[in-house]
Amino acid sequence: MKNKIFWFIFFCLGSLLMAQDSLAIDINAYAIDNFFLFISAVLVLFMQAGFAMLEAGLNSSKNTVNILFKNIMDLSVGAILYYIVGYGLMYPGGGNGWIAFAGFGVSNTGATPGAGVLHPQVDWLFQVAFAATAATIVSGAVAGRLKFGAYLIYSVIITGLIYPVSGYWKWGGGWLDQLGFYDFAGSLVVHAVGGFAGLAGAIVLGPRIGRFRKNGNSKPMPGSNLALSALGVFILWVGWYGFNPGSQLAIVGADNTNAVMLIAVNTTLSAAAGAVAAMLLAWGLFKKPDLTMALNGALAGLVGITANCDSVTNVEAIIIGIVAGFLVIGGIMLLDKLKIDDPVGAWPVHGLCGLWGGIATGIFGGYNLGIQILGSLAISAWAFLTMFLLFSILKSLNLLRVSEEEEIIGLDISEHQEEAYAGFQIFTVE
Amino acid sequence: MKNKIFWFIFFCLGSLLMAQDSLAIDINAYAIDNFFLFISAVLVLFMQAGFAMLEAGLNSSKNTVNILFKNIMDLSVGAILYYIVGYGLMYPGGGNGWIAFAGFGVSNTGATPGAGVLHPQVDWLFQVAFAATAATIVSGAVAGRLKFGAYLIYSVIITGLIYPVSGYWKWGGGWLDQLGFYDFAGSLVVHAVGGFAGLAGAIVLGPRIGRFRKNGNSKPMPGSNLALSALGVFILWVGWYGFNPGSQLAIVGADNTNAVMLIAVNTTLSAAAGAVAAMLLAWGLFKKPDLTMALNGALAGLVGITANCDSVTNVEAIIIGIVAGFLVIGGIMLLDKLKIDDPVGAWPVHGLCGLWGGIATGIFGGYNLGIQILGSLAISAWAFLTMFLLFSILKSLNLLRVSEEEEIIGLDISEHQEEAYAGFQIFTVE
Amino acid sequence: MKNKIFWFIFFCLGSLLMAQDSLAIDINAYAIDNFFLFISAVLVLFMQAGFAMLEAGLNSSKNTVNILFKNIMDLSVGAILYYIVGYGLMYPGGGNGWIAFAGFGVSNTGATPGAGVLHPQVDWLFQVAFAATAATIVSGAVAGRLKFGAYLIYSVIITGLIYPVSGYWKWGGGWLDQLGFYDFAGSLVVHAVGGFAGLAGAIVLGPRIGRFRKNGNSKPMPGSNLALSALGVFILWVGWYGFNPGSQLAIVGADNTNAVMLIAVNTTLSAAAGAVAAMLLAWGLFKKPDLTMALNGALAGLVGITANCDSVTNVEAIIIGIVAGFLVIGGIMLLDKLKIDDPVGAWPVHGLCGLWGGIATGIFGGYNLGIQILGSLAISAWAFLTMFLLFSILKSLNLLRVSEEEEIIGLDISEHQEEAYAGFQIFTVE
Amino acid sequence: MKLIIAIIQPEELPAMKEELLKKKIYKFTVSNALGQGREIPVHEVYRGIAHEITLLKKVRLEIAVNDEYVESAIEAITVVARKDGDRGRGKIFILPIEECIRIRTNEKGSTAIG
Amino acid sequence: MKLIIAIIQPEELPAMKEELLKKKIYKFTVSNALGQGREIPVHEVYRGIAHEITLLKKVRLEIAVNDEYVESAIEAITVVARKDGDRGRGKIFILPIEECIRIRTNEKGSTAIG
Amino acid sequence: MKLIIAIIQPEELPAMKEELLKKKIYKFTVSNALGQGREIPVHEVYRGIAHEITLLKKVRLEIAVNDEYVESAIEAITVVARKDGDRGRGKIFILPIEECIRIRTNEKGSTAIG
Ligand SMILES: Nc1ncnc2c1ncn2[C@@H]1O[C@H](COP(=O)(O)OP(=O)(O)O)[C@@H](O)[C@H]1O
Ligand SMILES: Nc1ncnc2c1ncn2[C@@H]1O[C@H](COP(=O)(O)OP(=O)(O)O)[C@@H](O)[C@H]1O
Ligand SMILES: Nc1ncnc2c1ncn2[C@@H]1O[C@H](COP(=O)(O)OP(=O)(O)O)[C@@H](O)[C@H]1O
Repeated sequence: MKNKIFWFIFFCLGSLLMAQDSLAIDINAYAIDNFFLFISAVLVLFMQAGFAMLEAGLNSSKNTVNILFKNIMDLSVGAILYYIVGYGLMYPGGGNGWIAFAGFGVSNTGATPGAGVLHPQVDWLFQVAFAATAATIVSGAVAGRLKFGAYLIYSVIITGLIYPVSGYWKWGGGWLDQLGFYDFAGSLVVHAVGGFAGLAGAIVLGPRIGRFRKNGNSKPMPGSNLALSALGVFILWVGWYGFNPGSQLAIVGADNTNAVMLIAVNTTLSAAAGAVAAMLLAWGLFKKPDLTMALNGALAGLVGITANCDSVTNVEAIIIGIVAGFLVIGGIMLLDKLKIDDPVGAWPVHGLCGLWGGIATGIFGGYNLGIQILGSLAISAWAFLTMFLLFSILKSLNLLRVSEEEEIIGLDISEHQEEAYAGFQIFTVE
Repeated sequence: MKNKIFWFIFFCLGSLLMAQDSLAIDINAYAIDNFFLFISAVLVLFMQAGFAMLEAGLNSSKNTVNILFKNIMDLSVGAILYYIVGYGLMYPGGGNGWIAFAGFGVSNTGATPGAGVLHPQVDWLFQVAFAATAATIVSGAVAGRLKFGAYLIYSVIITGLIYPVSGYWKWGGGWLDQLGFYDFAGSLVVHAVGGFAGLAGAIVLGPRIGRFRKNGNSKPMPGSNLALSALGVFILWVGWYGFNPGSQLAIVGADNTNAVMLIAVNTTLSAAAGAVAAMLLAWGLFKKPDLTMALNGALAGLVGITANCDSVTNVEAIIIGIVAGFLVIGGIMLLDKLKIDDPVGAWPVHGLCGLWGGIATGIFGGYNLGIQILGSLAISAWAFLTMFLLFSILKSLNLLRVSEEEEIIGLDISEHQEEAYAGFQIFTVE
Repeated sequence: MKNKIFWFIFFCLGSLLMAQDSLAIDINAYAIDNFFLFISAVLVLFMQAGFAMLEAGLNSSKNTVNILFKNIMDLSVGAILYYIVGYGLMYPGGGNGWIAFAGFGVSNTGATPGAGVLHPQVDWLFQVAFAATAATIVSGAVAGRLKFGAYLIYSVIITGLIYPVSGYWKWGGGWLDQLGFYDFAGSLVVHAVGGFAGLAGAIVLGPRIGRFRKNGNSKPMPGSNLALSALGVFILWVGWYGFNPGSQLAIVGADNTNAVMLIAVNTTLSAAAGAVAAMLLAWGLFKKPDLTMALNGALAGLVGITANCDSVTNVEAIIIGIVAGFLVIGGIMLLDKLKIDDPVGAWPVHGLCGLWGGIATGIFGGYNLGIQILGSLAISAWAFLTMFLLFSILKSLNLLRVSEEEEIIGLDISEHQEEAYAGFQIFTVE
Repeated sequence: MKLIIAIIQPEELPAMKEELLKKKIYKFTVSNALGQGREIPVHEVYRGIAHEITLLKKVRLEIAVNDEYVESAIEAITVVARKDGDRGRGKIFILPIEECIRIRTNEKGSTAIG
Repeated sequence: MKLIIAIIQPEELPAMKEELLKKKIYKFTVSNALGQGREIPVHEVYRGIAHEITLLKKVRLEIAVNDEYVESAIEAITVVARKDGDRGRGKIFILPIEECIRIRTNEKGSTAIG
Repeated sequence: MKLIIAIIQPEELPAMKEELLKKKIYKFTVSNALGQGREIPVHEVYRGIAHEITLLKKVRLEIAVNDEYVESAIEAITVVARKDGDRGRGKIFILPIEECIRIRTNEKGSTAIG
């Protein structure tokens, strides 16, 4: 009998140890997954620097302070707004599928540790980085003529309302998600929202003075610092390794680990293919290899692969990138034809290639093409129409565009009384 | 009997396997925690690029080479010095609470693997990144007039002696720690040390020629490249995700994981709130939205939250950021009133908001306010007084400040015979 | 008997649980190691931005677009080529030791999860980042006179053939590996390949017009944006934390964890020592502290430690860095004597200090010095000779160098019809 | 032969250029300058410190013409310049040229100018 | 009417500006230039290669004045310029102006100049 | 005394400088300018939009000399300038100087010029 009791105790201790082990394993997994999402969020936040440099470089030096300022503020204002209401609107946990609200702020209570369990705070961090990305895309499209105050209002609306609502449709479990629409990391939810919002802004604002000549020709307004633009693209490329792989939301578990690695490679290949394709097409069309086109091509490839990076093969990723690289040049030329002035190509890169990403998910990713098209158009239309409305209201209130004189002097002096490159001799004519 | 032996062996094997499992779990945890600290250290080291860009952009183009050079050298000289003596002074493991020394260099022997166990090498890496941060803060405050040699001497002293000693007081287990003073990631230990050392430098050096007019008015000396300054702030913001979350020193264990995530979000919210608050206050005061103020505001929020990011709620983090954003503008105006010339706002950002961070830890974080104030003042005073002494000695030896002519020509030519922007036409007058 | 059956079932369940635990532990380890390599790859890819900024800053403003373009394209073209053939050539898994081919593309099938098991996709990502590094080193050496088309051809050849072949010799298990040659993270395999390829390019191309005067004196051609160069070096320094620590290829397991941390610290110390040594030597030689020399010194230290960062002590790392810092200045002066024009010091940094890294591995790392010298020379010679051939062929086909007029106008206008700094007044004379 | 030096507002250059070409004045040289005049100074605030910039950005136009073109050149410039505001629209100075040489051909005098 | 062209040291501009204003000369145009003179060249070392920069940074001041102001303008400039060192403090050239036009009003002649 | 204003191609400056020094003309002032001439315009394409840059980069050389040096100065410039191509090699204008002052010494007239 003693014997049995001995064994029993022995056993119980063993089980206890085993239970502890299981717990410790879960705790490790919890640490890994949250760490992974945290680092991904940091990489995505770094993209803000990329956008700021890209846009500052592609615009005139007389608007540099303004564009930098818009970039830092859409992040700052966006973070506060997305904290207060945006997150609650985007992830209400249920709702009618169209709009719902979970409440203000973000919880700080972690669930039981385990693989794939995310702390609500890091989830918010990752999500806010995405919201800020969508918001900042617009700053480039409206550069050089939008009032600074109008941009702040826009930032509040997009991160507090417009982005969360369409985000809810898909990522929050709303109607698009229920339909089976797929957008892995946000070709539509993030990039098309930004791109089409920017398009609305560019249209309502009208072109910069002198951008389209009376004789119908268009006049280029060369970027003032392409070194910064190239830096911006490199930073964006790097940041995208948080954007796409991070969207797997977990790395523990062989499936997750494997998926993250495939996503990272697909992202790389599509970006590279986009850059090469855009360079070659531009070379053919304009008889010279054009740097800014190649830079836009890399971004186009990145946007195009965002919706489907987990669902396609490496070779398909290259094809998606090539098409995106072609599309972005077509998009830039189209806007030029339509006399829409989008100084940095925000719509061709994020809007058009965002759409392409959604559709490519239907072509290559194994998702229903019809639903992909429907969802892609729905999100794009939502962003375009609501922002068209917003910018039109601002216009009617005369809050939208600076005066002709202010625009010619440049927004840095007229809006901020500050120059970006003090001391440097700069010709702003021609 | 055979039976029993069989069971016994069976059991032993099981236990062995279990023991192996426990070991493997510990080994995983060890890898995660050390990986976490390593990546955090890399992010903090990246802040060096942020400081370099921020300061280069906020200063005249004729001093750009000099400021870049100071930034690369305080890291390089600092790393060597902190390796040789700094680390041993900061973490002597015991001592009298005021000053002690563990010996030269850093061990390379890892302890038994486990959660929260840090390899001494990665611990040093993380710590040296902090030391380099404290050191580099000063370069902005003394820009445009300090001799390059003097800066090297300063770098040796601060990373080899001053920073480690006050660091020991708190993080090394010295008297402030024993008193119950709290400074989670270094609002005081790092930022106030840098900020007050910079203040001492700015005072002993005196203002740049032409900064304060005879009639008592002050004359701005606009930064030459605000695009780089904005980039610098974005980089610093990103680097802060190593600075604050990394200071948890471990991510394995639900408490650690949860803390890291809360810290990351608090850091974000405070930075955003600081930027918004500084922009709004500057807008109100100066009738224009001022980019450099908003940039300083974001940094102010980051510094303010550094001491208490693990101890406050999200909403409190926003409040701390707002106050920091206000304080930094007040601090800049105060220095201007006092005719102290701190070209980049090193003291308002790191000194004043560092103090604020320490005090906020008493107000919001649940720590004893009296001790927080005492500790904050003690560390600030230590840095200020020792550095005041150092700069005064250098001054009396005529090693401190370049000649008037050299200053007017610019340190790039006079100290380094090299221009930062060769070929560019730059007006350095007015 | 029932008793026994009961115990047996109890046991089996226990074993099952234990087995599950072991599996879960392996899955965690798999996630950690792959995550580690993924982040390391991202850091190495970030180095592309560093090279672009470093080189753009060290060259004339009239060639800025060209150099940025080359940097973005060697990454993009390189990624595609290394995907198609490069990886298969470098890691054929067997072969005759000299050249072999595993097939096109990269597998997407993960092996059984476990510590140290790498998913083939992340392995490729890490490797392609290295290939792109080797490729991009050359762009600086041939700056200002190489035709853009020639650079694209070069990019195809180096990432598709030259780099993979010598990479196979060592890292793919080829003849150098079998000999016992050691090159931990690629002082030779990566840096010397790039550096010697660059040297070949610089020699075949000849110097830029005006670089060496008829009277035998050499004329400096100052860099146009040293702020970007300094930024580039900071970025490279940070990226190196992916390059060297990542080359451990795993972080799980106490040995791996410990190694990664030692590597990170050695990397830091060598970089710092290189910067300090180069600054001091330049100060002594040229009577002034020279920023670009200190920047090159930091890089020299990083290159020198790359081959042996896991095999030397901290103090040895400092020594290796000091020697590298001296060597890089010697190398720059040597090229100047030999009238070889390498605008950014690609050979002194990556070629010469790459060699030094290989040899230092023999001196300090405990490897056979003779074999280290042999291997170092073999790889360097391979890169130099093949690239000399390639550039010579391009020269004979008149595809290599732009016309004199194009060079004087600058490659930005003549090759890309685009300026980097539109609006800025720039004097390109003198 | 006269050298016409006009200090103008930068934003007016493109229109003046077109006007000059219309008047068959095809050649001129442009440089940038800062002008101290009696214009309303530009008000800047940098880090809380207000300051007035009285040296404002200008473009300096140099046109060498034969005497009979002087009037057309002046007209081309003045016709474009905005006349509103009460200050800062710039000046034209006319200086005598004694000789003009076309570097390419060594041609001299009034045929070299155009 | 005269055009005074002064090549001066950049750092002396602010003081000269004040001096000119004191002498009721309110209008002038400034541009930057590089001067080859006989000053001690600036010695630079770039990546180990020493070179001398003989084209030094200068400021070019253009002041159009009526004849009676010429002396005051010269004085304002010369009084400020440092006289130490033995080289490189610059030159003043005085050229005749035949006509001056205020663009805004088409005013001509000596009333247009100020 | 004459003021020689030459608008030249930027890349020809170094050679002209040497030539001037050879001819004992040691002092001159250089600034950068954009020239509208009849040269073949530079063709740029920016983001798919072609445009022609007709304002091309030039260097503006100012040399004040005593009358006897005018010929040597012209020669130094014209001898260096490339003569191929059919356009765009620049112009030289010669203006009278009424007075010249060396700021450092207040020296005036023809001795002040060199
Ligand atoms: N006497 C002058 N000498 C040199 N430059 C002048 C002179 N008068 C005007 N200018 C230039 O013309 C610009 C505009 O002159 P201003 O007198 O303000 O215009 P307005 O005559 O329309 O009031 C000035 O900024 C300055 O550059
Ligand atoms: N003859 C000249 N023609 C044109 N510019 C001149 C002439 N003489 C001097 N300068 C300008 O004045 C600057 C200073 O001249 P310099 O002769 O060195 O001064 P100093 O007469 O005091 O020795 C020169 O750098 C140049 O820009
Ligand atoms: N009449 C002029 N007035 C002012 N600048 C002129 C004049 N003629 C030529 N230039 C300057 O000289 C440059 C070259 O002139 P251009 O007439 O094209 O040369 P070429 O006489 O060899 O054809 C022009 O770009 C312009 O800067």
